[in-house]
Amino acid sequence: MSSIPDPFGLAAAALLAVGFYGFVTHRHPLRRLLAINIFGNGVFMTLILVARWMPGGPDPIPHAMVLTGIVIAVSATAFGLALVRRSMTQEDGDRREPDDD
Amino acid sequence: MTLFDSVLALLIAILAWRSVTAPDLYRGIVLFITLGLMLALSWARLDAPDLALAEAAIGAGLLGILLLSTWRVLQRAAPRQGSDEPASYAVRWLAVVGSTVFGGTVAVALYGLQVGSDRAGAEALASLDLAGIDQPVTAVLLNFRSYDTLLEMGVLLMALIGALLIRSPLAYEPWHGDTAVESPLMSVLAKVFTPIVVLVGIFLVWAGAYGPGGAFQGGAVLAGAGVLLLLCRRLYGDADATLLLRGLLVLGVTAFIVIGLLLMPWQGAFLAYPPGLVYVLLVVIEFSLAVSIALSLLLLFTGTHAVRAVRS
Amino acid sequence: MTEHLPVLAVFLPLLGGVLQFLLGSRGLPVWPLAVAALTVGCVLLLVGAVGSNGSIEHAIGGWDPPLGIRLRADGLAAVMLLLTAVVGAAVSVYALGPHGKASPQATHFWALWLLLWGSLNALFLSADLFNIYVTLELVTLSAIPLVLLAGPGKTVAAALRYLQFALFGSLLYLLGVAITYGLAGSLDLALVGPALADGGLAAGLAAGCLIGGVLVKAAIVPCHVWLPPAHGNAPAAVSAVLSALVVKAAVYLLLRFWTEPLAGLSGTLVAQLLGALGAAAIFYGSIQAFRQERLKLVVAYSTVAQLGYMLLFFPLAVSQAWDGAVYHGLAHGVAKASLFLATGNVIAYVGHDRLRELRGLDRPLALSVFAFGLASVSIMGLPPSGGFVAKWLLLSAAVETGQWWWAVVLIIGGLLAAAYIIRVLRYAFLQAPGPAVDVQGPVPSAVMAWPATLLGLLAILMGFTAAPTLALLGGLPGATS
Amino acid sequence: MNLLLILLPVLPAVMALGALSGLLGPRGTTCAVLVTSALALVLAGVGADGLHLDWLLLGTSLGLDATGRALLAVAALVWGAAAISSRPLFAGEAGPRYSMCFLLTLAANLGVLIAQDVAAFYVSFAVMTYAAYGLVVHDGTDEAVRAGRIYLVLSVAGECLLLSGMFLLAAEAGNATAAEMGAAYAVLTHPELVAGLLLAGFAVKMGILPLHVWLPLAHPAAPVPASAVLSGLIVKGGLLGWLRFLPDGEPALVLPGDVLAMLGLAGAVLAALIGCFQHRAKTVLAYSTVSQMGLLALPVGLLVAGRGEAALLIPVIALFAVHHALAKGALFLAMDHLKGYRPLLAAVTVLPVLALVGAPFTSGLVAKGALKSVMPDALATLVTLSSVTTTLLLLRFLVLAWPRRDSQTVELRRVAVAAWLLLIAAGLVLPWAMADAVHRDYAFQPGVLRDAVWPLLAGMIVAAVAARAIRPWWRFPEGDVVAPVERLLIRVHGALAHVLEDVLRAVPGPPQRLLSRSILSRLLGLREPGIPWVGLQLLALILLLPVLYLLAA
Amino acid sequence: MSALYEAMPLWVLMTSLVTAVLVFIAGEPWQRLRVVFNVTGAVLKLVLVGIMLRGVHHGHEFAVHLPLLPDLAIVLRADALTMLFATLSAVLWLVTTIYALAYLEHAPNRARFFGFFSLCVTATMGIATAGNLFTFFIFYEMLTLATWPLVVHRGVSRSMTAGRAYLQYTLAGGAVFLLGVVLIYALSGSGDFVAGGHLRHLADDHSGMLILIFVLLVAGLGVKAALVPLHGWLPTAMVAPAPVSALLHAVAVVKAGAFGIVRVVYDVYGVDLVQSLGLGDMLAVAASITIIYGSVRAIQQTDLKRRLAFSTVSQVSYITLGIAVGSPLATIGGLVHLVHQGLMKITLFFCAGGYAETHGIHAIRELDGIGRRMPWTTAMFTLGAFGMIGVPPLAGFITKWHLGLGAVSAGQYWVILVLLASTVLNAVYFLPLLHRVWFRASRQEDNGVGEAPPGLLGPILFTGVASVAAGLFAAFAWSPLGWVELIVEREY
Repeated sequence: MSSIPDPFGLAAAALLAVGFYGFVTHRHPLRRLLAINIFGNGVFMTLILVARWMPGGPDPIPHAMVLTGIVIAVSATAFGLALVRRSMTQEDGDRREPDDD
Repeated sequence: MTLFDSVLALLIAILAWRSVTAPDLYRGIVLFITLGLMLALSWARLDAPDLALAEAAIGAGLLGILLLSTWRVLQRAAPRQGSDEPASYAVRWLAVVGSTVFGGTVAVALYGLQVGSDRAGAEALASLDLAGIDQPVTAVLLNFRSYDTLLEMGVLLMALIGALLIRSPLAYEPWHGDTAVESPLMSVLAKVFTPIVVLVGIFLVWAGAYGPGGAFQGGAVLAGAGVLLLLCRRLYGDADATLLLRGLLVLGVTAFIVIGLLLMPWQGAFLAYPPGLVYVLLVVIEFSLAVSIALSLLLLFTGTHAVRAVRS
Repeated sequence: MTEHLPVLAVFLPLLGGVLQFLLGSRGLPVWPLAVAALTVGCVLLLVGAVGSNGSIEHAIGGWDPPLGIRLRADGLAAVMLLLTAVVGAAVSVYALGPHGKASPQATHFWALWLLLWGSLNALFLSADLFNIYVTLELVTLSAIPLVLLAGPGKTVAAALRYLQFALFGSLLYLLGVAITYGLAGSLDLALVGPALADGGLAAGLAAGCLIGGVLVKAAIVPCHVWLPPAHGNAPAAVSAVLSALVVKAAVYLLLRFWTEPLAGLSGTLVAQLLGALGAAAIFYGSIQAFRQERLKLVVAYSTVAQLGYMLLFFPLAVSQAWDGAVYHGLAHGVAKASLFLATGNVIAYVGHDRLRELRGLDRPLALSVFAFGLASVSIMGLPPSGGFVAKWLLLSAAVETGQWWWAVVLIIGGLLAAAYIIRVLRYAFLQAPGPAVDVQGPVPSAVMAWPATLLGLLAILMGFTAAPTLALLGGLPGATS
Repeated sequence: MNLLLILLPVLPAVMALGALSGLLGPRGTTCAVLVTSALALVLAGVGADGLHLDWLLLGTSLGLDATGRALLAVAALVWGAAAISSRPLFAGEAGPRYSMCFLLTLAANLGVLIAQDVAAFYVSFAVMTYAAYGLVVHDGTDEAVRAGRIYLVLSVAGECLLLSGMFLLAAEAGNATAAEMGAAYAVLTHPELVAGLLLAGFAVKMGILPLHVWLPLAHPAAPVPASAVLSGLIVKGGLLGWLRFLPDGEPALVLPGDVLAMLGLAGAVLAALIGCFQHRAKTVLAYSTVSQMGLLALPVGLLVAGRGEAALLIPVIALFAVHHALAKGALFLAMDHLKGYRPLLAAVTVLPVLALVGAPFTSGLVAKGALKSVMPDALATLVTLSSVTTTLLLLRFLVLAWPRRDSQTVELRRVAVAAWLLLIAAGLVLPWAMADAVHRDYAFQPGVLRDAVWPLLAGMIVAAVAARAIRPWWRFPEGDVVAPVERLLIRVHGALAHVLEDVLRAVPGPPQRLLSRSILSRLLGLREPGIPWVGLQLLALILLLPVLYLLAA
Repeated sequence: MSALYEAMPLWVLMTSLVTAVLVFIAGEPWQRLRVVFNVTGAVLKLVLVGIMLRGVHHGHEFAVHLPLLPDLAIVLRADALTMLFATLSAVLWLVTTIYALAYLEHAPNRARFFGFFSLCVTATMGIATAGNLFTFFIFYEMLTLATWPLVVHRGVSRSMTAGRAYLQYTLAGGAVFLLGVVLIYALSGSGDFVAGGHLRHLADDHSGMLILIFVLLVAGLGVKAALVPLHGWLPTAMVAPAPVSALLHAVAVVKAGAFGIVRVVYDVYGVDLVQSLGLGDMLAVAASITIIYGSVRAIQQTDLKRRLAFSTVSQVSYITLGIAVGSPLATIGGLVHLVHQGLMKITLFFCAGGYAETHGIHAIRELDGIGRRMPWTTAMFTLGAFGMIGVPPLAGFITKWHLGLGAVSAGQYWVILVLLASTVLNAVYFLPLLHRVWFRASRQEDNGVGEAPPGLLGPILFTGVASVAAGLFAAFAWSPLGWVELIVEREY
């Protein structure tokens, strides 16, 4: 642990704050997904900092957690993007009507 | 060091802010990708090269391309829908205040953490020799907390099924019409670059046992190769998946579970490996995972049940 | 053998689902049903073992916490597993109706449903904070595609909203996990408690993030906005599972966290806040349910309301409240599943679920209406039913702790529930004038009608099975009894 | 034999059901009444011991005391004659209803005669009251309906008085029998109150002065045979109530007794005077009943007040009651036969008139004489004086009832006439037969004979003078004070109903719905919040949670 | 064998529950089968109740325990008080079933009707046999639910409104009652019905709480017992078919409320405690207000069933009044009215149904001269009406008699005034009616239709005669009065 505060801590906090802000203020689903991902990055940054602050080397467990987290976030985001594509390309009208399948 | 770090941290914050507040969605995406790269850089600085790799490959790279492609689809379908109407003034100000307080609280809490050494991580480092793999992160992923990894593969599979259900493909059918204007660069990219990327991917998977890398990073890079081929129109999305393809998709998770279950009666615990076989088993699992990850990510990108090579 | 049961309970359905995906429409419906049957059998064995031997633990990979991950089947997990098995069995049978024949949709349904089942079991059995995050994501990401099965056209907006909230909630939760790990250096539920207890601001923030994330997933007011469109538009079988089990899983986590990792924190004020949220959920959800014009939305908002009851445990926090909250979860699960399945039959028969246009359904849909009525009794908290026993316990707890205002909430909540339920019954089943329904669909087959009915009967029967169930549950953790 | 007692009410009651369904028919009804009458006569002649039936009602005691026996015989005769006269009424569309009411009234009337305990007596009394309503309003004219209404109002009022009296009585004394009354009153905390309530309650039926107003309306409104039983027998129910449920002077209840005596005397005179100004023969007869019952109340008042010996008073009272019942029954029945111009029959009618006045050698002589014999002299004189008014009244009756030449001839039913004549004959003979030797002797004392003759003559003179003096006769409304009171009540009721309605309207009744969608929709423009607001709330929540944790710590 | 015998209350409950299930299963098409089920069930229940009656008469108390939670059990018990209500219900169930079969001969949805009807009786039996407050509450709410479909059976909007009012009142009442029950359990740890009550030891320290709980309990029960101002549902609920009204007013619903009040006063609090807390007077005043108010409102009604409904509001409170006064005689009066009011009111409603079904008569002014066409029905109606007024020798008189005596012996003379006022008011709204039916000329053309069909007339005659018999043979040991005297003897 360094004596001066780690600047990345602030970066993590900033990512979280910005992510939260984006989630709250945006209406466009794609942008909201972006904000969520930024928030997620803040969480990952936090985990990495926690890992780094462990005396005796970076803690592998948070790293593993981040890795898992990234994959989950990406899969979910990819799924979300597919949803966005579908929801924004289909005509407004047929949202109420039963789909063809 | 601290100066560089500070600048990097500041840059990350600014990029994040700009990405969120960018008036234009496209610019927001680009800034997000840049942010991803900066994050990868910073994580490398924070002794997390595996994660830096993963972020660069998956978080920035693959996701970035996906975002951009989606943006393009949206632009083409309904250009005006892409424009963003922001929330009301009051909401924004309240959100600014709230988020700032929230960020501040997190920062204070973070800096207040007293991280000692009596931790699970320390124990993991100490038990590395029992894990059969030297690389601590891979050891955690594939052995100590292999259960998480296993379930995570399930998440990937479900996201894929979900994306398939929506039937909103990004790359479907060979792109007729466009093929005529195929640039020579593409052909070079496809022919020369792809094998290299594939090799890198395989190496990364293999390297996972010793250094930075592993199934995820490797798988992502392999998927990247696939995406490259897609973009170069050497591959296209297809509606009908063969049994083989589906088999490969579920290979990772199935192998993981089956091995775990088969060994359980002998080892007394799920996902416990006999000391002699541990390395072999882990490598098998890692490669099957990588295959599944690569395919899954690729199909998540296309949004189709299968990909096929273009027959010339 | 017994210590392997938790693993089997998770991986039988999980593997079954994966293989279902692999096999495609081959093997329908024998394979998924066989898997479902095996799973139920396995869960029953497990529950039996827990009942006789107390909680069962399984350290995955042989690694004990804090290094590894532990599966743990204690009383609470056992009853939730049991609920999942019961509802799951009923839903599996019911799904033979709409999804019994080979089709791509059926393949997806069964694959996702088995995966979801496995995920839920994994969630209930997990004793590790980060593993819970993964299972939460598993549950969410299998649930959302299930919603889409009703046809992407009408569900995509709901699914997107659901996904956004779920994703954000999970990340919030993950932030809490990160801070907790920073504080405690461990992820095991049982081990992080002491560190959190004297963690100051960081612990408070961690707890806040954990609770907040789970609240989003649990669709507690004000974070409920994603639930009604998702549950109200999904196929009947899916709605049943979502309402009965998926959101319940999130509330389960709240109970879990409160009694284990967060037990050391001084949470009296937070408890009151959570109670207030619960009350708000009860009132708001009920009133919204009362205003809806579509049957399924009524039932969906009813879920919003009913989840609130479980939150009343926090301010009351005595043994009876614990029993009551958990039992409420169980009773609501069974009853709500029955309601959704019955509603599904109505929609299958009539072709829509616009309340005002329903009438005279009690003859063609006798069984389903019967089921709806029985389940309603439990939802309204009227005797003799599981819902009533739960309400009784909660009321007793409120009175015992002298917090009469929660008793008032319970009472009024019951009345509001009656208001919206009766409105449905009135429109759908008893209203005489006007033409009978233009028959648009076939009368639901026995396969679709009986699961709803049996669940409805069970909801009533649960009024009499409280003693053994609560014995299995085993009392409030940490309470001196 | 004793069990036959119970047949007296049961037989006609059961027959009433048959009558209602029309199974019985007019002939059957008549037969039923006659059979019952015969049975009653036999029982009256033979006598019967007390009968206690534990299982009936609240434990019923039946029995025939001397008064009961005497009245039972009379009742048998009057009912029998009335039934024969009623034969045409039993037929026709409304016949079944009339038959039922007739039989029920009979049953209840006989029940009153034989009931010895509070509950059973009250049962019979009440049934009698309500069944008689059917007789009163039988004609269905407006007048009859009004009479019936007023009858009911006063009856219900009387029932209330009775009921409260009986509550007070029975609460402390249990379901006492007549024989135990003295002892029962001895233990009461408020014996005078109880006595007052009971006296007043029965007084309604008796038509004692302020409560008599229904009687001149109701008795004339009923069909002739019904009037006969109403005036002749039903009113006696009240008398029996008095005798059975008030102590016979032991303990003495001075205040209620005296009040009753005074009212009785006043009624005897006043009712007769008012009756003189009536224009219908039946109404005049009804006033006569009021007057005579006033006379009868006098000894009862004395008895209750302890101003006379029970052993002396009671037989006298019974005698007078028998006499009045027969005479009044005959007079009312006469109304049927006087419709055509038949001077012979009219002449026969004079016999019961004379009897009522108390002319020498009539039953009235012995009855009134006996009455005077047991009273203080002053009162006896007053009674004698009342004979003047009685004479006036009955002269008025004769004037009104005397057949005119031009009146249409109605065919006579021989049987009915025969029965009527029999009744008159019985009226002449029976009181003499029943009277004690003492009274018979007393009746022939010269003073008594003189006292019997001069009021008669005085009355006739006054009548002659008055007939000259005031013509046309001044009208006095039937039921005297009832008309203004009725008007007043109607007005008060109108006002009260208005007030009541206003009050009920002002006080909102309980809402029919506690919660409605309209209330809710007023409460709620509830729209689901959008994600921004939800997000903000979530943010606030997450910030709040650590604060709360820290605050609590 | 003895265990089977001991579990008698359960079997009694089961007869109608099983009937309900079978009827539901048989459904609409199997009409004959349903009738067989119904009648068999009703007769069987009557037989079982008879056996139980014998047992209880000989001093045996049946009890069945079904543990539900560690410290909570469903207790079914049969004491003398139980049998009073149970016998009434069993007898009237059979009668009403026969009546309803005839009444609904051509109506739709009969399976639903009879199914819920049987459920309703099950709930009533449950209420009668409940051995503690918890069990009582269970059946009390079950009754609410089972009755609702009957109230709205016609399905027209008026029924729906009535049904809503019914539910709103009863469910709200149930909720308040539940609160009271929970408080009792929290305070004393037990809600068992014990003769003489079991809360006396709490009187010193918790009198305020006890009063509050009592108010809650009585308010909850008062909704069903139609205590003013909680009676709003009852008059509107008369739109239901006649057998339902009969059941609601005479047996099941209002009686459940009144019976509950009896249980609370006698077996939870105990008379002494109620009196010493001053609750008896409060209850008596509430009952008195109800009696007067109900009668006044009845006068204003122009619809026959509505008038009868307000009459019920008034009459049921006699029961409450009787137990509130608190002397043994008044108790007898109150309890016996449970049966008497049932017999008389069911007669009246049966008759009203007979008029409606045979001649389509609903309004009072249409009743003119009906007595000539339907002499038997009208005779029974007359009996019922006179009974309500309290004219001897009908059942109502026996009630009033004991109430009056009880009031005097308790020194509460004002109660007599209430009784008298009620008598007068009853007379005011019934006597003109009787005049109308017997003495007015009919307005309708004579269409050749006369008396009600035998299926309707039979039950009418039965209940009418029974209400006379209950009064006439009151002193008989097995009469309602005799039984009630037995109860009170055991109670005091």
